[in-house]
Amino acid sequence: MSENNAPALIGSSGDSLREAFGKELTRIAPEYPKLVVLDADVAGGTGVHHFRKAHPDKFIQCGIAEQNMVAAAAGLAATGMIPVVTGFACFLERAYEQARLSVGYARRNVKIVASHPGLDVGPDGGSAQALEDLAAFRAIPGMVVISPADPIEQALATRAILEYDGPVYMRTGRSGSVRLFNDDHVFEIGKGQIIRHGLDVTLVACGVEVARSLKAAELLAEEGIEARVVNMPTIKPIDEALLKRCVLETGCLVTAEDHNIYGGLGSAVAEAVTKNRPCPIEMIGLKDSFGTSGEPDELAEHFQITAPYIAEAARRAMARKEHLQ
Amino acid sequence: MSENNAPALIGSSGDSLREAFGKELTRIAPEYPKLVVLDADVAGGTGVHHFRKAHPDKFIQCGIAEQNMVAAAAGLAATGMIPVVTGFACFLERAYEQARLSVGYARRNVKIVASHPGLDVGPDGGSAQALEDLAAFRAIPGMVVISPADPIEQALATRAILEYDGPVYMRTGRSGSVRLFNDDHVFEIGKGQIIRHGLDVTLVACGVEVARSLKAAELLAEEGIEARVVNMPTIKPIDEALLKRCVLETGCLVTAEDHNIYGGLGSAVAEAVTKNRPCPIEMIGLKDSFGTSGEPDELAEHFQITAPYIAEAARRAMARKEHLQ
Amino acid sequence: MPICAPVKETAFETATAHPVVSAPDIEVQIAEAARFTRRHLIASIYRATSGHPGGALSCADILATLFGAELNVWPSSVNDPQRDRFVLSKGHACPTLYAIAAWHGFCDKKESLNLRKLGSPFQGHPHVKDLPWVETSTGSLGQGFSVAMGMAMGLRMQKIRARVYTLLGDGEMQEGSVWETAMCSAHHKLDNLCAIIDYNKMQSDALNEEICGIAPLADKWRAFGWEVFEIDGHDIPQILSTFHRAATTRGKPSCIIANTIKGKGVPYMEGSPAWHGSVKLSHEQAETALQALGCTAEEIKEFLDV
Amino acid sequence: MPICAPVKETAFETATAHPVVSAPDIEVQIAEAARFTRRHLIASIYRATSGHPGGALSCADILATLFGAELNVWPSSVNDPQRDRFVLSKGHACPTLYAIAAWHGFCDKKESLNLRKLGSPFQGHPHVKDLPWVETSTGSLGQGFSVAMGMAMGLRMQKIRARVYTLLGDGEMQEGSVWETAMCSAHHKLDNLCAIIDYNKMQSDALNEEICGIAPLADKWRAFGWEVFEIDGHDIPQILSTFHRAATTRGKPSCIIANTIKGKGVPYMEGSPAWHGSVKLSHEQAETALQALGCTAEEIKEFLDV
Ligand SMILES: Cc1ncc(C[n+]2csc(CCOP(=O)(O)OP(=O)(O)O)c2C)c(N)n1
Ligand SMILES: Cc1ncc(C[n+]2csc(CCOP(=O)(O)OP(=O)(O)O)c2C)c(N)n1
Ligand SMILES: [Mg+2]
Ligand SMILES: [Mg+2]
Repeated sequence: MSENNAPALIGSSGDSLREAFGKELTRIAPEYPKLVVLDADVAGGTGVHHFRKAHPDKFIQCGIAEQNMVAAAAGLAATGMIPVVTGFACFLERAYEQARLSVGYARRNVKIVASHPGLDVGPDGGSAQALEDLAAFRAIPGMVVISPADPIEQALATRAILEYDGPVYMRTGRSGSVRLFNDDHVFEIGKGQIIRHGLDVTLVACGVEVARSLKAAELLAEEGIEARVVNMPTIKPIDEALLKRCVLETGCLVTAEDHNIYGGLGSAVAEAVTKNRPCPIEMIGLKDSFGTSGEPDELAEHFQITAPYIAEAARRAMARKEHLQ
Repeated sequence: MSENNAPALIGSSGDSLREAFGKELTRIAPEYPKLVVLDADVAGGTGVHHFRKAHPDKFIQCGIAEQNMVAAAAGLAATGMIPVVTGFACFLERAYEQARLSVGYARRNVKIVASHPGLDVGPDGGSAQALEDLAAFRAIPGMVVISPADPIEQALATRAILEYDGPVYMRTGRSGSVRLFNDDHVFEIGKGQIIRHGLDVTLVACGVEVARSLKAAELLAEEGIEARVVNMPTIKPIDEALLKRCVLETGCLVTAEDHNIYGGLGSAVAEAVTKNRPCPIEMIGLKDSFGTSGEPDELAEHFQITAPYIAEAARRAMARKEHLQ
Repeated sequence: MPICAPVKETAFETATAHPVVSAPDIEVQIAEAARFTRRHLIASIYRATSGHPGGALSCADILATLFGAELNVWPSSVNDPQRDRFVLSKGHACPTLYAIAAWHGFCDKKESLNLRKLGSPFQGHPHVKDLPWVETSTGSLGQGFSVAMGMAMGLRMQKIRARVYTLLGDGEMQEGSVWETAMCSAHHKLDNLCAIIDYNKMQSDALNEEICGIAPLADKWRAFGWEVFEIDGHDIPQILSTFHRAATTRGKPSCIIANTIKGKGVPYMEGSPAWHGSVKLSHEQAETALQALGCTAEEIKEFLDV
Repeated sequence: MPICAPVKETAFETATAHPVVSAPDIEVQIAEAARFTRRHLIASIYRATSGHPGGALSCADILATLFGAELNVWPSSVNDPQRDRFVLSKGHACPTLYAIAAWHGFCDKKESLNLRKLGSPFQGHPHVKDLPWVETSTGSLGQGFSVAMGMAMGLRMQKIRARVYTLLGDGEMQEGSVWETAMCSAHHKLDNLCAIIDYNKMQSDALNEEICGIAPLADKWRAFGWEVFEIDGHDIPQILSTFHRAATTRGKPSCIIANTIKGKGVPYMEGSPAWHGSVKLSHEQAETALQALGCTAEEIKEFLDV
């Protein structure tokens, strides 16, 4: 029975962000002879099992030891390699101080790629749901922080971080994801894009919240509200110019992220906005609470980060804008 | 020679925040029979050598193993003890994930008290200067984050965190600090205070930046600018009501902290302000850079977080306010 | 579902006392509890459509013995400061913990099948919230062990003679914080602390020795100052007697290296890392597993009908 | 200041080659370098008005031997991919590194006295920025070792035969990540990696055995799969020959446990944890120390006049 009774791995659907990452990394690897991938016994979950299979000699198994893995990556980078450190977002936080000192402070060309971010890990429960990773890594000086929205963008970002010389933290995701972009999509570190036009309010989102923001914009459109949607895959450095323009043109913002409302995309946007032209912002994210077990979509509903809540936040933001005028 | 040739420990001046913390903790310990202090071989630097001397049976030496120390504190709390985990801010980041899961997620009554925050550690250099701790700990759901401004406030906060039931991260400091408050000073978790009146701009600060903001207000007063100064010792939960009032009354803010401008006090203020009544904010802090060796005051000057820079930021904030009107 | 009375529902006993049942009796009872535990965890993982069956099965006999004869904790005493503590450091094996807890009446047998669902307290990894008999939240390898050490210190400081037991995985040995805790516990002579290693030779992706060899494991623990016992983790009498020897060890903490088989009890899972997790069991797979675990057709229906 | 020509200013040699000097000669040269190193670090710590003299002095002979005879790296080859790497994992001992680097011409002798000052590249803990011969930034114990392991892997992957050396403190052994690295390096059979433990029996606050005992240290490293050498860390011929034995060990990484004396060379500091750091040396203390290290009055004046 053992042969044809192979277990079905959860969430290994072809359209997840981790699959897009793992496959693209594997595909472009020959172009980057110094590329090396590090894993801490979770390769089956991060998408890099594809890489291991294709490029076993460029794959380093570190065991369940994230601290050593991240600092070792800094050492590999010091010898000229381009290490991509992979793991689940919550467990990579185990190596926070290594990311700070050996990677960030020494400014090593290390890419930290985290799957299972936010509520994405679902049934595994609150312990495994990393809702503070964007905040923590954003605070490390010089660290670029990225959270793509769909498989196409994830693949583009995968190449972009290899092209970029410096420390990067990038989220992927395990759940099946909505495809948003076409093959002509462009990803550039530090640049956001308006993916739906509108002048009443801007919804700024990253990761899984981009699709939900688009849905929210549709809900709002039914009421005659024209919501602009901005895809903001780079949380740091944040695209200040684009935000400035959105504030000028729409007068209020909603931020949406699969993350604590403290410290992540919402904060980055609030910092940029108050630094330039201030405006009302409503933030969608987990309200300083940990997660719990459940399917990602159920959880999104439970923690109120789905389209209806984004739409409601947009209405609040617009009301506040009126009030100011 | 060995006897009278004892080394002079650096920065053990009686007016440092760590001394205030260590001495107050030692003094009030008899009132808290469940209190226990944990150290990772840096007791001489955190102020808890006082505690160890007075209450050796309530002092646990964990060795240079911050991860184990922080999670062990969660275990101690689970048995009803009130553990106070002490260390240098940068090294406590080694236990970030333990603080997240075993302390934060399990909601254990653990107090993490970090000395040597920000540029405070001076000559030890950039590796030891924790400029991301407020951001990282603020992102942990339910974690209270405190950074007192003077020895009196530090002592009050020391009692307050023991009275509070839940996880807390609190900064102290090793450098000699300016005394700002009298014995009748009040500290309440979650509350800021106006410590200088003014209606042109509000300077919101925590830690060592409070004294510098007061100095900045004096500089501004010379030009006829009336800057309000708010002491904001609790970064989380931030005093939204007070901020709201200041925005209403002064129309623009400057935040000042010995921390990266991303994720700390400035972000907490920007989040609150954009959520309520938005206004221009200028942020004083390290501009996403690591520190370097030097005396704390020299470094503050070098990284532009001293009074003249705060004053200059206030002028910019005021100009932006005018511009908006 | 086999309805068997829990072994202990009696009054609270002292930390060192053991249930006053004759040895063969208790062994039979533990074996029965272990059988229930395996069936229950297969059912809950099947119903959850995800979970870690391999490492849950390997520790069923250990947990059954611990709860059946060693821990002085009962549903009525979950808040008693004098109780022994158990920390599941390898938190992903929580279906085993939930099952043995259900067996002993800490929670409802049926409700605890409601694994990994929104609103259920039976999360995919143990969480203290809403489950008073879960001593700490785990899921990130290594941390539970450190927390357990803190508990052992806290009990000793409060002069409580209870013991602290914790179960770790062998892959978990690769986490550095485990060795911090090992070193610190030995230094503090925490003889009220007992770490059990579920030595099933496998971790998430492959064999330990393929991922990152941990052998010679006993030498490591001895070099870190622990009293070490090496046993067959499926031999209940041996587990029982080793717990006793560990409990009477003075001046140092005890480490029980329990040699086990990942997937133990479900032949098609045994010895294959593929069943580590997060796997989804088909109805047929769950059925085959329950058959192998001796369930009747009716019991299988009761377990698997959602 | 004693002006002595650096031992090596010669052309680049292969990874395995050693300087072609007769043994006694090189031992004399290393001893001289070590003497210079101790004087220089006392002077720089005095001038900085803070620093960690105890653990800097204990490793002077080890670093002098490493740079004098083992590492194939010269000022002209700091960017050569083929060079050996040295990582000071116990970063607080950097005055020793700066001193031996100055001795060998990697940096200016006088400039490198400008320790811990704003604008100086000679920070209180080693930083890669502006010092090309510092291989990684350290200061947080444990990390340097992991980085060194990564370097050893990177070199092997690129088929570079250079070796990686790293110096750790004994207190540093308490950091869990050290054992992660130990386990992983052995698993990957990194025989191009050599860890040297500065076993001075003391850490920041007190003796290791008071803080958190690390004995039996050799047993621990052996149980983690390393080849272990136990030596006198102040005996230059022994250090030399052990480096040679380590370099010829195949199939596993080497650990050299170097028994040392904290504060070695300055009698009033020897054997007292009080001089760990961050301490401020008075002029008199610095003078006494330099006298003990054999400086003439003139040399003392040159070192201490700021
Ligand atoms: C710090 C950390 N890193 C990674 C994981 C992901 N993970 C969950 S279980 C597992 C394998 C554990 O192997 P082992 O300890 O041998 O457990 P068992 O075989 O008993 O299931 C891994 C890598 C984790 N839970 N924690
Ligand atoms: C992770 C971490 N925790 C704490 C410290 C603070 N610290 C600096 S040196 C030191 C003692 C180190 O002792 P040891 O490794 O024995 O060094 P040596 O005796 O050689 O100076 C400590 C605790 C640190 N540098 N890193
Ligand atoms: Mg295992
Ligand atoms: Mg030492």
